[in-house]
Amino acid sequence: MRYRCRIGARELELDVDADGGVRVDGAPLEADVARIGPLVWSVILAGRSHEIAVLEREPLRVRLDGRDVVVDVADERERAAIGRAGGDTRPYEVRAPMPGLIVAVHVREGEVVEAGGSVCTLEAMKMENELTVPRRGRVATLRAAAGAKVNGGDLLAVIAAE
Amino acid sequence: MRYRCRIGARELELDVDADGGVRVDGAPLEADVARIGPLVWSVILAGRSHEIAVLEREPLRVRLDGRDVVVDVADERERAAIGRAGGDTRPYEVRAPMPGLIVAVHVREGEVVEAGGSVCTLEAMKMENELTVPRRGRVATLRAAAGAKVNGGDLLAVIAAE
Amino acid sequence: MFKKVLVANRGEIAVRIIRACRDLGVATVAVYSDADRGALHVRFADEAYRLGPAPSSESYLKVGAIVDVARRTGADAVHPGYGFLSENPHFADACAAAGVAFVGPPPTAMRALGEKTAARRLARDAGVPTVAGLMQATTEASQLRRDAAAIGLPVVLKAAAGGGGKGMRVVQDERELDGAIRNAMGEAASAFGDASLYLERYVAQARHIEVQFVADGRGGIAWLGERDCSLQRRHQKLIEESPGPSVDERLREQLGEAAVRLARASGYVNAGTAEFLVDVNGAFYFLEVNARLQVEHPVTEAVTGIDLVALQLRIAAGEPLPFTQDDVVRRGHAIECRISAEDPERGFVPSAGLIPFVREPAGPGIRVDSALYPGAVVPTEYDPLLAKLIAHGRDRAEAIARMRRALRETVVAGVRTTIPFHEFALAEPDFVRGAYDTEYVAAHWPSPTPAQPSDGVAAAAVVATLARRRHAEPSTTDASTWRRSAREDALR
Amino acid sequence: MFKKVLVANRGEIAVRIIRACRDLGVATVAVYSDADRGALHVRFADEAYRLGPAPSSESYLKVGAIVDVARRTGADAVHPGYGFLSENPHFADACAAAGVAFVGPPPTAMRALGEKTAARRLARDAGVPTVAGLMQATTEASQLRRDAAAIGLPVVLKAAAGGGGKGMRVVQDERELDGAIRNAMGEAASAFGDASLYLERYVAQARHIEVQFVADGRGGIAWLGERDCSLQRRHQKLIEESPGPSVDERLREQLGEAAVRLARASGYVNAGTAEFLVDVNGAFYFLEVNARLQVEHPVTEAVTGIDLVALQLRIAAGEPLPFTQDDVVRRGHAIECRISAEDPERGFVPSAGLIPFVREPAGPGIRVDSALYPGAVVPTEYDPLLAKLIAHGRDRAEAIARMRRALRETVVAGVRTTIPFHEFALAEPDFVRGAYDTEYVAAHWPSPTPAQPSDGVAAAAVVATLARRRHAEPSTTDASTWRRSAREDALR
Repeated sequence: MRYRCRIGARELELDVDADGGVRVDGAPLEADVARIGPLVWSVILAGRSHEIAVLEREPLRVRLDGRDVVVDVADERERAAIGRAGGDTRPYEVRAPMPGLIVAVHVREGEVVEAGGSVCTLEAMKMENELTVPRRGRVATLRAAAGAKVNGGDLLAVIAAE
Repeated sequence: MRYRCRIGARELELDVDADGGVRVDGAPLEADVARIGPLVWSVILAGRSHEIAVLEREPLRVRLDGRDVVVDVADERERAAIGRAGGDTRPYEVRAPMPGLIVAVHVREGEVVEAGGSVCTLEAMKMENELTVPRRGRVATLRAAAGAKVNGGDLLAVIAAE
Repeated sequence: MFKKVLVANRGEIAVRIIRACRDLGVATVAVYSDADRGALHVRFADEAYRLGPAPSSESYLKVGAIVDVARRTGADAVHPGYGFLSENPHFADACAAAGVAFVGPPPTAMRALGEKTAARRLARDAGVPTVAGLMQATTEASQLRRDAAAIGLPVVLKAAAGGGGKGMRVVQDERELDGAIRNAMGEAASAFGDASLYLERYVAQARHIEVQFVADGRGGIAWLGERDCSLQRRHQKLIEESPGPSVDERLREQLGEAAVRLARASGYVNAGTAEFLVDVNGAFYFLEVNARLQVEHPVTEAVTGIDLVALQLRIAAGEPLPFTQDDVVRRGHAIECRISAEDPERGFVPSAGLIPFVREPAGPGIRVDSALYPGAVVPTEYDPLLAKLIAHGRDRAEAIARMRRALRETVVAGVRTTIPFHEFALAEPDFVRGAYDTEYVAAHWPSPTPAQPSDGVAAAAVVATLARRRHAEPSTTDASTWRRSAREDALR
Repeated sequence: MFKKVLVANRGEIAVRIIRACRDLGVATVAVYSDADRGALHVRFADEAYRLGPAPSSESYLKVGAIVDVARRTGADAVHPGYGFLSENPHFADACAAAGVAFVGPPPTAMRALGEKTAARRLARDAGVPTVAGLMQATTEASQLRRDAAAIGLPVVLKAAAGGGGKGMRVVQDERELDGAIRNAMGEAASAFGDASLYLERYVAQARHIEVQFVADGRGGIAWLGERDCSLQRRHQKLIEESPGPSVDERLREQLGEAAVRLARASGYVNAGTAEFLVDVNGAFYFLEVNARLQVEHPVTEAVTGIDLVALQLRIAAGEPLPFTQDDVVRRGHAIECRISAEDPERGFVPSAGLIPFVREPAGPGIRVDSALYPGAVVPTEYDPLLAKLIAHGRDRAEAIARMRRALRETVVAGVRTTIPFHEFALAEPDFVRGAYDTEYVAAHWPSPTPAQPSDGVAAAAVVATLARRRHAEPSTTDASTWRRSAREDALR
């Protein structure tokens, strides 16, 4: 099985064959993987020891040797599907990270938001928080309304490919 | 449901009714029980806060407010069964706590051992260890043989009621 | 010494206080909201009583309910921790009325220091330098405009009734002044029920240096060194250290002496902290007195070897200071990093939720004061502080190295935390050479060159291919996972 | 400083050494047996290499394989920890031959101190008092009988080639002598491949006091205070503390001076420990030098503020001592409790297995050096030490109080540990007043009055009724468990 992984600025291609052999960008590596607990793994790759703790899923965020990194993995079948659709077009949901008050909404439905742009401002835990989008897209759905109280997890907007 | 519990030198009778009310030796107590994790519990009994961590099962050994205690519980149905047979007659198994060498056997089959008496001496981890019985009983089965190598968990003897 | 202390707080500081009580052989009573039933402070205390639902106003701020629990349980003292009711003189009064000792300063001192311009006058009268500015608060915008003109811009508007950055505004440009006054008054009114403001000259590139002092109410007063708390974001401290890397022996003595003068002038008893700004020329100005235990007290404990919470309890129980100023010997250097449930990659937005796994650091020179445990749920209702890491070393370099090691060992799954910020700062050249001030965070974070993952990206990728399987059941060490999983993949 | 250090050990001490390396910015190479693939030291190191199956003889004792890994990875130093190869001069030779620095004394000093009667002669010649006894080991029983008669009973038979209580016998009665000689020779022959014995007068009610010293090989030598390690069971230490509660300043200086003389006489370089017996009159006698890092080194680190492992690495890298004797300032009191996988209720029989849950203590004055984690499996093949708790306080009373608090917070599920013994000792009046010697454990344990459970027996009973349900699934905080379970019971 071939995987395409993006970790920070690094992209790499991972080939895993049926007996556990690994090739990274084509180069074979000796891999020894041990699961330490439900969320903790130890991987020894060609002698280098790495500890990986799963912090969050979807997107997968792990702590790798004491650094938080987001790992974006797609196997060749998923990639083929995305490739056919032309780039990563999966819609992205903006949800309230915690209960609070929407004090301002900065976009309208149909509007295009740049990567890092703010959809709305949520006041929670006595602070104002900008809820931003990770990549450029169009506001397909907008649920956030200024003055509304929201619960953690509430859907505020859906951002789709333009 | 009524339970009979033995903890150290203390014996107490616990009545648990269907809505969670507790009586200890007949006296009603306000009980607030929270499970913190798979092995950790918090119990607030009439304002007193207790933390209980399960260390081992069968017999149940817990850490209660920083003290290791063994809790022996039987509900009224089990007690009735035991009562009919006259006291705690469940046979007790002596097993090797770890791999090692039996250097001496101190009992013969059919012999009566006092509580705390040693069945055999196991040399393991470079130390000699006496394997003792928790209550007086008769050696119903003896598997331990001097000079034998054993694995952890191996049955060495069964002690039954006299 | 007291027989039983009620701890009127939650989180790491409640655990900290319970530990001090246990060390002294004093029984403890915890109080808790519904959000904290499973919390460590509830489990570690000898007794525990529910206050009410999660919101602070219905639980940890309920003066009557807390005093009631103290009376009912026969507690002879209440320790308020920091935040919540710790600087509320009504609470101290209520404790006194119920015959329960309040572990903190007398209400008179609390009141004298609580109104910020009153505290400024007290400092001025005691001969402690204050920043140029008003000595009386006002709700008159015209008065504030006149004073701003007299002092000259930039100025800082501050709420007279409170702290924590609420109602505070830096004004650089005259055109911003009217709007800033309006905003600050609104904020102060809603936060403290009092719109009064005062203003001070803004001190640029200042260091926030504070001095820990203790007074026993019998004339015994000592100061225990300083802490540099300049590393703040929006007046919220992130990293503190002692000694201050920019503080020389002369300045230290001056600050210590000023703190003692403030303690004497306010009739202070128990532990308190005098906060100062130090400008680029080394001149210092009184800011305010925090009339309670500080979050960052452990750095002082590490350096002096004195248990401040135990000392607070001793003083409140009427004991004299067990040492004199000359007995206070500082050793080495200590740094504290606050691990909060905030996402430093998104403007420190608070984060909440279940923490399925946590690993705290340990080993030489590391202390952890924490409320974390696997299965903990971070509620949204309270301050986001989860844990404090304190590193102590022979010198600043060793303390930094140990803190970096400790941060690397730490894992908090399930919520975002300030750990990535701390990892950045502890390796950032300006911080490492001690060249930072209150403007550091705004100037340095987010980092223009984000941290690069280690050479382990391939290892993380391997785990990612495994971790995305939903059927991967929890297991203990299982070196065969990899091969089995690879075979499964091949069969898909 | 080195670029990369191979850590030739496992468990808590391997983690400890990796932490020191990380603080110094030195890369680390771990080695492991099949039993340790998931161990913390493997995960914390930068590199990790398998040595072989679990038995030490096929893994951690394989000189060739370890030196091979060092050469292959480009490690420029090897830290042996304690135990395993740490006092094996052949290993030190092999490292030297491979051009890898050995973090420990030179093989010459190791050899001079390794044969116990040679060490006694060295001490005698250096003017350090030794216990009356043989200065040459022998395999002649008749010689030992003659010497026993000359010295007078009671005597201790000791193996010349080793330590750790192997081949050691106290003989109180002449009729036991022949049997004891036979047994001790047999034990020594099988443990060390050398049946040679010597004997010494038995010192009753002695204290085991040891002195930490460091020497840089350039003339710089310092001693760092003493440790009282009298609390032993069958020569296995359980609790250590510094300073020794019975050691006054005069004795301390004498012991320190003796340690320095031994270091000089043996040409010692790096950190070492001189062990002494101190009798009831305060007279002291040299026992042996431990030419390596000791398990109990953290109590000295706590009291002096010196990182001994970092210092070992600096010395091995050729750096001079960064302090002189006068710079060594002791502060407060530190105690260490060894948490081992042994059942103190059954004669300290070793315990092994899976640890499904562990909680280590934290907070003020507590350091934990540990190899534990949830899911860890304690193997049967190695020393049962799992973790060390170190409590530091301003004085002995504070250190004891903090240790008691730490023990109470500690939970290790799945295996029996020495925690109940420590809880007993830390509250036992003789220990608390510092009145203990090497006979303490035999005289006090098992306790004739076993610890009584708290008033929480009813709470434990409630949990017992719930925990025995096999279908009770793991969950996070779930306050409704109790009621639901009660209902289920009613329906049974």
